[in-house]
Amino acid sequence: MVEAPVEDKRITLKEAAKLIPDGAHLFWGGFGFQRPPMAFAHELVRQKKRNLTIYTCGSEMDIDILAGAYVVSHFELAFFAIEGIGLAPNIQRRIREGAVQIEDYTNLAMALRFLGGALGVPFMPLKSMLGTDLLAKSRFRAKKAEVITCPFTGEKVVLVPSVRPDFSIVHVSRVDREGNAQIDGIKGEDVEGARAGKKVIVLAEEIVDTEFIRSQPDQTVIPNIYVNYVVECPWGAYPMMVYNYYDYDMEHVRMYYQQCKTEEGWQKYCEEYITGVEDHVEFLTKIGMERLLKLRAKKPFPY
Amino acid sequence: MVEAPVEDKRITLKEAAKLIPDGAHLFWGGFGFQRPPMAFAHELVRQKKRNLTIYTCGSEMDIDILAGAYVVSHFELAFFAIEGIGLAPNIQRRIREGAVQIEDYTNLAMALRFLGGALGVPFMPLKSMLGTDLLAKSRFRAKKAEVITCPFTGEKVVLVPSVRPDFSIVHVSRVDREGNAQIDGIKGEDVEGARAGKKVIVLAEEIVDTEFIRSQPDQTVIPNIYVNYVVECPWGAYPMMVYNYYDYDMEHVRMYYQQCKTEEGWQKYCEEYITGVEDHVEFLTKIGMERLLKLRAKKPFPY
Amino acid sequence: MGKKDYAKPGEFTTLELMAVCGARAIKNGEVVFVGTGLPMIAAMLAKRTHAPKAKIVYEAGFIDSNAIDIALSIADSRLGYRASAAIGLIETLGLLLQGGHVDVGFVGAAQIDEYGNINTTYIGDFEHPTVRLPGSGGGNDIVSSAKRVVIIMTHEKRKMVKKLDYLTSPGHLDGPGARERVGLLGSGPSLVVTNFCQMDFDPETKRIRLASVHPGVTLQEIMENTGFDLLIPENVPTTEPPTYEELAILRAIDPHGIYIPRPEQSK
Amino acid sequence: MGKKDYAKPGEFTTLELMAVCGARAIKNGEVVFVGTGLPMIAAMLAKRTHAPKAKIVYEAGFIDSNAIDIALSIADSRLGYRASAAIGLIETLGLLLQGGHVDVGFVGAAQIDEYGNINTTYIGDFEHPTVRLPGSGGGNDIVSSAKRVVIIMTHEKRKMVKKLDYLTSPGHLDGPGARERVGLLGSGPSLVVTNFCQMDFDPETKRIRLASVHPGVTLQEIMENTGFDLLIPENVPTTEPPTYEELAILRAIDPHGIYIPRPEQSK
Repeated sequence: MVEAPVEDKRITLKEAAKLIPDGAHLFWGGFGFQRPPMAFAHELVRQKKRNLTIYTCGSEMDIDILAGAYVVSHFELAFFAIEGIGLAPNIQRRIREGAVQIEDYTNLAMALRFLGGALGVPFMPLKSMLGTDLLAKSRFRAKKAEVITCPFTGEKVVLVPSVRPDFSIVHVSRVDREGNAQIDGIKGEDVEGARAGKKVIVLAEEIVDTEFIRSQPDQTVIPNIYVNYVVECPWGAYPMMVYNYYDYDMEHVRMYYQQCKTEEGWQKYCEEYITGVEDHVEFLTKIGMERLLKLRAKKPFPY
Repeated sequence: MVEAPVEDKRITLKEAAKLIPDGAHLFWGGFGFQRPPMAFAHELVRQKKRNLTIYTCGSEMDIDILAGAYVVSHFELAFFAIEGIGLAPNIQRRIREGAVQIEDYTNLAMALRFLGGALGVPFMPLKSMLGTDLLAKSRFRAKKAEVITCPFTGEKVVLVPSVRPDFSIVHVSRVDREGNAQIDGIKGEDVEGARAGKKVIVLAEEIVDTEFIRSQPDQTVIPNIYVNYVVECPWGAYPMMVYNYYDYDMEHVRMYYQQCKTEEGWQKYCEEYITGVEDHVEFLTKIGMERLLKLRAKKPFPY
Repeated sequence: MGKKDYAKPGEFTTLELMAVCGARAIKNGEVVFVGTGLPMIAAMLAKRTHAPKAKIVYEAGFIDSNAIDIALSIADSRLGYRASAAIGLIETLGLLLQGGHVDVGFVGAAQIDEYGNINTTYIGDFEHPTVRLPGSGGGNDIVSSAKRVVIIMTHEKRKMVKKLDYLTSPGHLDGPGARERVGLLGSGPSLVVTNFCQMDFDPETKRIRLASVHPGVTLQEIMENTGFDLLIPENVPTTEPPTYEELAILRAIDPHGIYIPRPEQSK
Repeated sequence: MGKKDYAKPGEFTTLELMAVCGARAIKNGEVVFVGTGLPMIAAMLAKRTHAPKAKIVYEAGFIDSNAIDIALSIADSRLGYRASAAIGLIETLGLLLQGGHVDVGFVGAAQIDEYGNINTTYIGDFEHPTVRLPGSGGGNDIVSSAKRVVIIMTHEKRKMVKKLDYLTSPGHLDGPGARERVGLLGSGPSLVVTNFCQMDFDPETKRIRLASVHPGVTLQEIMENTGFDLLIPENVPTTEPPTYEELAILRAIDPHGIYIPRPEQSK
């Protein structure tokens, strides 16, 4: 009798970013300040990726960095800003330059587009967007949405096109090396988004033994069948937050926002914290142990 | 400053069944042998409910009892049997008599119909049923499904009508008195079904303190906002199973199956175990402590 | 001090009054859909005063939140503390909101028109916008499907406009029956709270109507800062000021003045 | 004993051979969608022999199951033991199966026709059926969307019919191109395993074709028990018997003979 071997899907952050070709379409995980794949964004910048399209609901500093470094040319999303502070400075500038284009949906529309892609159907029904410019105006999609009359009730329903990006990038709490992932706290749109991608890269705060996962299968949020690659990436969302792991570093975020108001400031930030460091560990080293240790979540609080 | 009071939604099993008027439409929870609302079925029989319509994916002895006692006249479902043993004996007989009618869908179609109802949209898209009699033939629904051409891809997609039953009946692992419910193991179609009902009755193996629920909010499968009534109902799925709580009693199930092959046998079973006992506790007493204690799940196994 | 002891002019700030107005729009037991900022403070205030059974939902997935610390992001872990559930966007925006369970949703606006239609996407022309705003987020979803909608915003002529630069979230569109015609589920905006006044909607025309004027504000001021024709009824009451109790709780909710600077800070 | 030491006639039962045929239809690393009964046993056997990396999915929500006890229900808690995940029907039938992740699905049938179309709903006329069978369950979903489908059933003339009483799950419908025309995602049935033989599908006509005959079974027997015109190629091999290793593992999987009675039980 053959004992089932544990498939090892682990690769490094550098290797993971190398998988993404220029021009690829990505689902981008995390929501607001929660679990953005920040370290992955940094590595895409370091590797000088170009012309990516990103699908997400609402993202912040992570996608502002990707726009600033000319990594992303197209977004389909519902929201971007540096919440609680102001507008996303780099995206603003890149839009003015014509380097970035945005196709606007609502958060629910985007989440359903991921669910539709994950379910293998070409659209999902929705009761938002009706009567607005979100329905009337499109930026680069040939057909952004379609209103139909329900064959059962006669009511108007919006159909939004499903998304199956080339890659889904999600940052989770923990994962085993086979790719079974757990997410503490809110899931945002990551459950659907992780299932929508043709290939899936899971980054995690920690890698746990597969026996730990299998002792509580109802805690698995993304099962291994969907996952192609696993990357251990502690503090991978810094300076944003990971539920039960660490809080955001608002001092750093405010510094970023202030500095990125000018192109020169952004270039300086990028050089200092992203392109000027070798890798994620060197970035964390630059931030400093004292700062990171202070941010750790304090039980029973998840922050 | 006012401390938020904990709303108490607890009622008894008898009170819960009394809420269901004759002719009501119910989502019926549980899947296969897992967590069927068996005790609730018994109480509906005791209270002589009539002409109910039940929506479910696949159910077993629980709905066979409801059909046997003439409680249910219409089913919309995908599957019924006494799994591993044979066809559901009472439903067979009631169909032949013309007392029960069934509208057939697939398991995925039914689960999506609940999701559609829960999402507030009148239909959901599906890639099953195409090319078959499930699409071509209907029993009592004016419009059972509709095939449309996708406006984005041109492919054929089936639309199935959403369901919003009068009540959703689900049996869960544990719940607090406000109605925040946790389900161990598989959820079947209960997550969607519980959200589809206009009113929701949650039966649970045990009632836990709301502080326990609130210490781990990511474990809540059905939040209180959806729930109208809570019923503490230990061993409520017996002789079927509840993950992490107890195993099925196949001896009892086989006895049921053998006995119900004849109408007389069913009447005898019904009298002995359902109408002839005062309530759920008397039913359990009749089954006997020794038998129940043996069925308890043995860690690390969930059965 | 009693429950109905009202604070006097000078004892509260305009933002404090706005938060109190927001809180009072929430009834006990209601399901409230809010974002961060003033709406979050308003909902927390309501829950600690007249509406302890209100359930606060945040779109990231936090349901029936009982946060004790102020959150900076809609997905902030702070909102998970003693919540009933922490799930995701399809749960909150789809199953709860579009599913018909949300009584009142709070949104902000960069521009509104006289029917309560909202712009949070572009300032300027769509092809060559002056400013690209954050976009809909869940705003369009909330305004589409919540049973009632409260808009909280600052009162400026360039924000209260005759014609929006971009219609992000549907108010009453072009008037009575329009929402039903296009197929929307919720009944749209019911209240607008600004730094000058509260406004509701005329049931017949669905146009914005002055409902109460904040203490110390003149009609003149309101009209000068409104870019569309505001319906003004004959008798417009003064907005009920905060009570001392409300103020005390409000200041305890946001002790560091993150969203509502303390009177001494705002000087 | 070696891996390829085949058992001799009389040393294995027909059900054991059928389970082995099912197991061999699974390749290492594949995602396998099965129900209880013979398919479950077949998948467990595959996982313990040539396909240790196969992932077994049960529609109730158990994913990558590693059960050690035989389950009687598709939702049986036994299937949760050391699974990767335990979720629900939309996960398994929707996200995994319809989403395109399932390589091979196993189903049973009360009737099939020469294109592999399946009936599991009614025997007799739709208006006045003789027997009401369990219905589709997830069967139609599996046969609609799995990349390959294996049908396991007993070989009887009344079950291998020219015309189904009811078409529950779509085989190749009326022939080449039909599945694509109606919009189905999966490529339909690829193998039928019975107590007499294995059958596959002619790539040109999509009709059922004899692929191998079980040891000791005659062509005559098969033809007499088939109600439609079975394609019979010139050279039909004998089905490879179970190896001693396969038999030993099979008997360890179902030690009490719940689904596969032991040779001594079946006498």
